[in-house]
Amino acid sequence: MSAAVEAAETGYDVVLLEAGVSLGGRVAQLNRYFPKLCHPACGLEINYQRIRNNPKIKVLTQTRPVEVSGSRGAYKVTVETTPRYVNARCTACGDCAKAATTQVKNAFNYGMDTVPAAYLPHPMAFPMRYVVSPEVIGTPEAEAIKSACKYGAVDLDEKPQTFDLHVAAVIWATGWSPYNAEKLESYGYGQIANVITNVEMERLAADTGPTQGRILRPSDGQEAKRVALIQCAGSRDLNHLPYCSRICCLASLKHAAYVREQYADSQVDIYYIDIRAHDKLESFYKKVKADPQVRFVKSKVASITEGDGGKPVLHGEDTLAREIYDRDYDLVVLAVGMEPTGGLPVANSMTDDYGFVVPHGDDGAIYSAGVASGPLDVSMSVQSATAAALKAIQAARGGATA
Amino acid sequence: MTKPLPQTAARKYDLGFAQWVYDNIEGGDRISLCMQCGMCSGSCPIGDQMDNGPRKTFMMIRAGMKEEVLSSSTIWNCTQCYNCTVRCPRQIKVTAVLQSLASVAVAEGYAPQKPTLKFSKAFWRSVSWFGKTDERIVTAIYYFSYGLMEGFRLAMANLPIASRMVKAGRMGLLLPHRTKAAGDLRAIVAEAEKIQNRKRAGS
Amino acid sequence: MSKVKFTYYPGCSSMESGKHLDMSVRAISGRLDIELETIDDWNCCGASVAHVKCGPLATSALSGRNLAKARQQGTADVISPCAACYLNTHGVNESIRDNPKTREEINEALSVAGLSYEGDLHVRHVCEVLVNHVGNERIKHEVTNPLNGLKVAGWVGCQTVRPFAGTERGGNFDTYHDPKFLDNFHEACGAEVLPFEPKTACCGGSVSVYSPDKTLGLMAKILQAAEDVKADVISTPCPLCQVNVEMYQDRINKEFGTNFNIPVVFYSQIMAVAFGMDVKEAALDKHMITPTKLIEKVKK
Amino acid sequence: MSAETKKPGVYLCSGCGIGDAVPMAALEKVATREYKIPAERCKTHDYLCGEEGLAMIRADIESGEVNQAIIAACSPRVNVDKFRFDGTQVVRANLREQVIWMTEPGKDDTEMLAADYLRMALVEARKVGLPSRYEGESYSERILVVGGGLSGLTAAREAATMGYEVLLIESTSVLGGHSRRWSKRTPHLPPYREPQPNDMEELVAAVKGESRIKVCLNTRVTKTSGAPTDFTVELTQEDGAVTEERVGAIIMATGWRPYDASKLGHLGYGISPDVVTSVQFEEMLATGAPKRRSDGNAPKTVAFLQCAGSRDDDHLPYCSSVCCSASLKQAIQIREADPSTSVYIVYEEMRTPGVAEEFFRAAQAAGVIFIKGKVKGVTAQDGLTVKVDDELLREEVPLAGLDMVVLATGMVPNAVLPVDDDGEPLPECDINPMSPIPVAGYAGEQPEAPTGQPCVTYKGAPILNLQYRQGPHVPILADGFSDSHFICFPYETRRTGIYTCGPVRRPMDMAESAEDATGAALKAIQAVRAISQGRALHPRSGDLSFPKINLNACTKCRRCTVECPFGAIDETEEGYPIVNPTRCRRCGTCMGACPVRTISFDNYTVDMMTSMIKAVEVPDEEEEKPRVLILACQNDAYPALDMAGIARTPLSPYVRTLPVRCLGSVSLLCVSDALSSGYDGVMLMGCKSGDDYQCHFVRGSAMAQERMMKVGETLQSMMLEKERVETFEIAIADAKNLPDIIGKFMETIDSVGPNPFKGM
Repeated sequence: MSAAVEAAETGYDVVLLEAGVSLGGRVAQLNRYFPKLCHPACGLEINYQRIRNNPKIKVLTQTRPVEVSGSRGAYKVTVETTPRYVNARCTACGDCAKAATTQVKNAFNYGMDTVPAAYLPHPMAFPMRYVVSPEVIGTPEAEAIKSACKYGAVDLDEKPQTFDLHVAAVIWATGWSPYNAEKLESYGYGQIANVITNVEMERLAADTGPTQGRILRPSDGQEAKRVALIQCAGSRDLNHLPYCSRICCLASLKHAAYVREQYADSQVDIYYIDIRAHDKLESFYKKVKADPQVRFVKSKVASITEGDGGKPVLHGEDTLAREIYDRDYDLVVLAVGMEPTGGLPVANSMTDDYGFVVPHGDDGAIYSAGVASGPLDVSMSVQSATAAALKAIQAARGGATA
Repeated sequence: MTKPLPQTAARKYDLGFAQWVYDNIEGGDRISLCMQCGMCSGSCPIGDQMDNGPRKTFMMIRAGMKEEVLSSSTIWNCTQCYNCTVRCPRQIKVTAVLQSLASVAVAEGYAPQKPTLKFSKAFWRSVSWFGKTDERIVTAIYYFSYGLMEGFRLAMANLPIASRMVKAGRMGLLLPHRTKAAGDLRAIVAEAEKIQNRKRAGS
Repeated sequence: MSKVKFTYYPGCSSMESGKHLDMSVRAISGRLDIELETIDDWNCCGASVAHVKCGPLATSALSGRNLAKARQQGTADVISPCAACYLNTHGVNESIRDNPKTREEINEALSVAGLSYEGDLHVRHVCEVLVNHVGNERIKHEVTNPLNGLKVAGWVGCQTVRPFAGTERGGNFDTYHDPKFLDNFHEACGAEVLPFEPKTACCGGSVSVYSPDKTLGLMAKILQAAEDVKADVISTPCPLCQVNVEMYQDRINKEFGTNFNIPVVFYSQIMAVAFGMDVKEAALDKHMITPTKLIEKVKK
Repeated sequence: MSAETKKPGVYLCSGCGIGDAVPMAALEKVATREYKIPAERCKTHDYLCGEEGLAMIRADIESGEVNQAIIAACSPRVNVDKFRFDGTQVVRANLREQVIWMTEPGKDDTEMLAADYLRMALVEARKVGLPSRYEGESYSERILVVGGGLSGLTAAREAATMGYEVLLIESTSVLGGHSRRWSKRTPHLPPYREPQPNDMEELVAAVKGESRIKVCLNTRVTKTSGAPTDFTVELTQEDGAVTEERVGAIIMATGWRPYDASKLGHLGYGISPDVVTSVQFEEMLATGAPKRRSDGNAPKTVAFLQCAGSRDDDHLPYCSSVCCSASLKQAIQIREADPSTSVYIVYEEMRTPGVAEEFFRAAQAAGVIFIKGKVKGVTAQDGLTVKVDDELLREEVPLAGLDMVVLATGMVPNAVLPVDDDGEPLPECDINPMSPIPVAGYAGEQPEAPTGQPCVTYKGAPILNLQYRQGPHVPILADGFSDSHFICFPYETRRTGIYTCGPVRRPMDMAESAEDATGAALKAIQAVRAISQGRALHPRSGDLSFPKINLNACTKCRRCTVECPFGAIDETEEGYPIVNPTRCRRCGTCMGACPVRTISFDNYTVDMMTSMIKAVEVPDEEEEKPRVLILACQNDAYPALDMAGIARTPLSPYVRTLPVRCLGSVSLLCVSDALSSGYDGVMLMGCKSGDDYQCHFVRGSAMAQERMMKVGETLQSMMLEKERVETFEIAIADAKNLPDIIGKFMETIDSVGPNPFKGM
């Protein structure tokens, strides 16, 4: 989004492709940002407005590129759309949702709760348009959903489409997905209910999340007051993600703040290898560290088992105390790392070993921005998006390469 | 060529020992990659019974603490469950390193009266006599290596087990099974030891 | 499926404490079209402690001899039912294959007995062969006596899966912490598979043999978990696991005030019973703690 | 467009359940009877945003019947594209999200709410003007880049590649800055493992060879006056020669300087010539193998001490970010040059974020020894000895016999020119990074506030020496950096058309600086383009309106000049305000500040706001239907109310919401007019203020709070209770809390009773 608005506000035409049902990406699913603890919705609203007010940006959701060919200044991008089963006639009145009887997993809340099979992706969704879940297509329920719409917006016959776009430059801003915590076998994610991931923690703490913002144990809905945050869950690990995901330390500091803001008698333990509160973010680390109810344990947790009452028990070595521990908690949050979105039609020569898109050394006009280019935080992502926008419009202008 | 183990350093963080370990120990080449996360020590089933644990052992290697490393209990208490090896985020062959350090400790005379060593010696007796490990003989030699009286005490403690094993048909009372060409095997092993010693000496 | 020949390395435990593993593996392999040809005049692999006394090369030479003998018998894959034997043989095989220096040194040692080996065999664990070569469907197909109602705690232990199960060279047949193959075997046999948290917990391995004081607690935890889920039997693929947890139960009961009496069997014995074999064929008479519930399932 | 030429058309949508909840005929009557809209220009449609509905509106516009469309339907936040009719002004009334989705259908109160919003829209349409753009005399699109290091060179090259003329100023005699002296750079390309060749020479050559870039060496900016697209900069050369140049936008890429090592005596600086800084060590590497200064021999044992001056409350409180990677690079280089050299890195946290982790592993693989611990002291005994508390061995160890010690000194931003004498003004940091985090409470005693310097300030002269009423400095935020305060908008600047990039903004390495500079170049280009078309920059991108001051009524109170967060308003010698429209970001803070409503925008005036407020029908006291005015920030509080509607959260039907550009634009007159026309209370909803402020106009909600403190006097003079007016900090995410917040306020109003001005 940032690259698109920056290029468009400089006077260039932009096609913004989004594979999902709404713009906003992972940021829309965050509760707050570090270090200000402000809500991402604020910047999202500004950017949505910038897009709404700018006719130079054409937004295509549920659309992904499948092939890119051509060269600098003249690329052909073949894209594929997936059906939403709701067309532009939708007013977001919500009558379809009332007609839906099936509940489907709520992807916005990482499946921690459900939504009706006709749903608005989230309250701030852009476009503000409902989606009919493919799960009910072909059932009588779908017909009921269709007939509930007064505006003829439900189109059950929508089919995937393929078409070509012709552009001067391409920016990959395809972001990331959280590392699959089930691959961290010894942490029991998926088996121990009270072991969750950091992205789930964001939803748990968000007012629009499954618990309306209260940090509760998934197993029984009890208040989670003893919380362990496990760093490098997958990151900095040659068996998983070899790189450091950069944001997890700071996100966990923020999660400590979430818990501490809710419960006066809470205790948060952060298990870490190195706390990477780089640059001015150091002050955020200092502030969280000053709280006597936030403890830092330099230890990569070895394994988690389920103890009495569904309490996850952490096992490992406290390296600074040289002590083997078994400690139980109400809730354990795995700070899983960022994995670049895969399956992009990008030449191997343009990606690094991890799948980040790092074009270099050629004279094409294919660029990357944000986490597609490496593990970056929000601010750095926008910075890289702004830079990518300039490189892209240089190509559109027909300027020099370099 | 392999170099002999360096003399104990006069000061901490002398890199002589660390470099020797990196070059001469199975899996040693990756020890320098250890980031001291504690995954290994935390994963160890009997980690709470080790004086240093693998993680600290690696730091001690880098600090040049040869004496402390080779005389620690850590290298003798590895159960070889390989949890540390498969979980190490830096893919250090922790199990292999500990095993190799133990053999270095023996070779360098740092390991008096260690149960593992005794067990290992008993094991070798059996292998060199019969080509196979005979559990009865290994156990007996092992227990008696503690001295006659202590041997009896230990053996008696396990007597109920032995008698039940015999009953279960899993411990014979006859002569041990033998590898027919046990002589060949002894020769091979002797030759291998010779090569090993040559390596250790040659520089 | 036509019969496939493997060169079989039974390992020392097959002679005494792990006889019943060897016997039952031989019994089921015939039914699964696996032909086992034992390495002629095999010797010990060095197990888990040999290196301590004599160093790595001498230890490697032990497996080197076995491999050289196996190679003389042909190019069939070498398989072993014992985790430690597999680990050692596999490891030595790889270093002979990949490391020219080791290859040279071992061959120098082997030459005194007129042997040589270049590392061109493939060493595999029996369980991996059952997963990748035989497959569960085939196992299911052989079941004539489904073990309905037999409650099995599948205990994989350590070395069967670590450190190779998840690697290409280990056949990529399962994962390290929560592997599924053993439960799948039991399920194929019609038994009731229990959730068993210490699935890959360590019994103390050889440390249990010489310093059981350090490891009895580990074994007690495993037994407790089996008791908690009301297991009829604990089933394992590892001979050392089997003998440790069977043999130390009395001592554990004494030290921890418990009252365990849980039989520990091999998956291969369970398969043998499910394939319709009798107590002798399944070697169920070789236990210190009689697996009564399993014996009850034996087809009359 | 004057009132006479306006031909408003009213389009009511009965879709989405509006028609079911509210009698449309009653609404039509409001338009046609009360506001005299001819019946043929007041139409109801059951699907206004559908093709048929839009065609209906378009037909009216094309026929010339209508030139102003009043859309009473959904929230102005949605369907913006559909209800966009070029050349026709659109006014929206939010009957869906903020009426029928939060109140009970069919009730009188709901109808009254809908009718009031329609009235407000009708009044807005009457009062609003079509903004005419600001026309300057001529526009300079030339870009000034201050600083000829990596960031400045990159920004200059990137802007020139886009076809823009660039003026590049460098205070020293060479281009390239610190980076050019690097022997190698830390890796930024896959596989990220090896130090990479320094390509600065190529960049310098590229800039020198670019005809659109004019380079001035040995030159400083001594004065900057004017405004974006029309800045005049005074340049002074070393020899004293002074010239003036005209530029359109400015990129400040003044970089960093190493922390003064003479303050690092506790780390041994000064005790031996062989204790050097990483910058000094780099210079040695660049000229060949490092040599001991004491005897000229190559060092065989070297220790790097990390965080030398950084992350230290007595020195730099922040992490300088690049030092870990820089030391790794230097350590690898020494090990590569001579593998027998022992290299130690003493660190507290190894910070190699992102793919730099690969570089950390490379250094480990190269045999560098890492020691985690605090350095307790450095002495010149046994060669050099570093005493470390090794936290992983848990013992204090002397690292003895060292040939060299390298201090990884931190980065100090060149946000000001360092000066020696004390006579220079001391710029203040705007942000205290140590402002506490909210905590529910403590199980035990409350701990002391975290220690640390709340603000780093540096003595120094301004870099640009802005001739602005708001002072000569580009604002300096936390820790002395000239950064943006917004996570989502790293280029959001408080001096329009002036962008900082590189390490003056945040500690960053070469690759990131280059990227940052590229981004800044785009922003500068964007600025000159937009401004020469009269359009506003972020966050009100594209807005053509700008403040106009009727100087005849001005009292010279200077509030507008003082409060403008962007320094857009200067003063004449007589004390009158002069607006620099191209510096303006259109927040309206000046309008809110002006006590005599002499400041207005074409489409946003105090008169318009108060008229809209007064358009609401206030029921008599006997009806017991209180009225509360909500003045809601357009960016956060207003969407929050929408979100509450989308979630179908029931809210009081007695509130009437007026969206405002920023709470800072709210004049006290809005509040007093509301109260004098019978509203029982006023809620002002703005963004978070304080150190972690979220107001994109910097001090909007803070200003409102200050002004409302003063409203007490006004209320007193009106004999009203001060509880009737309250400010709130509302984020979009607070949607869920709105019923509670509004409910509590309604209770307060109930308890103080009805406004005695009702019906007067």
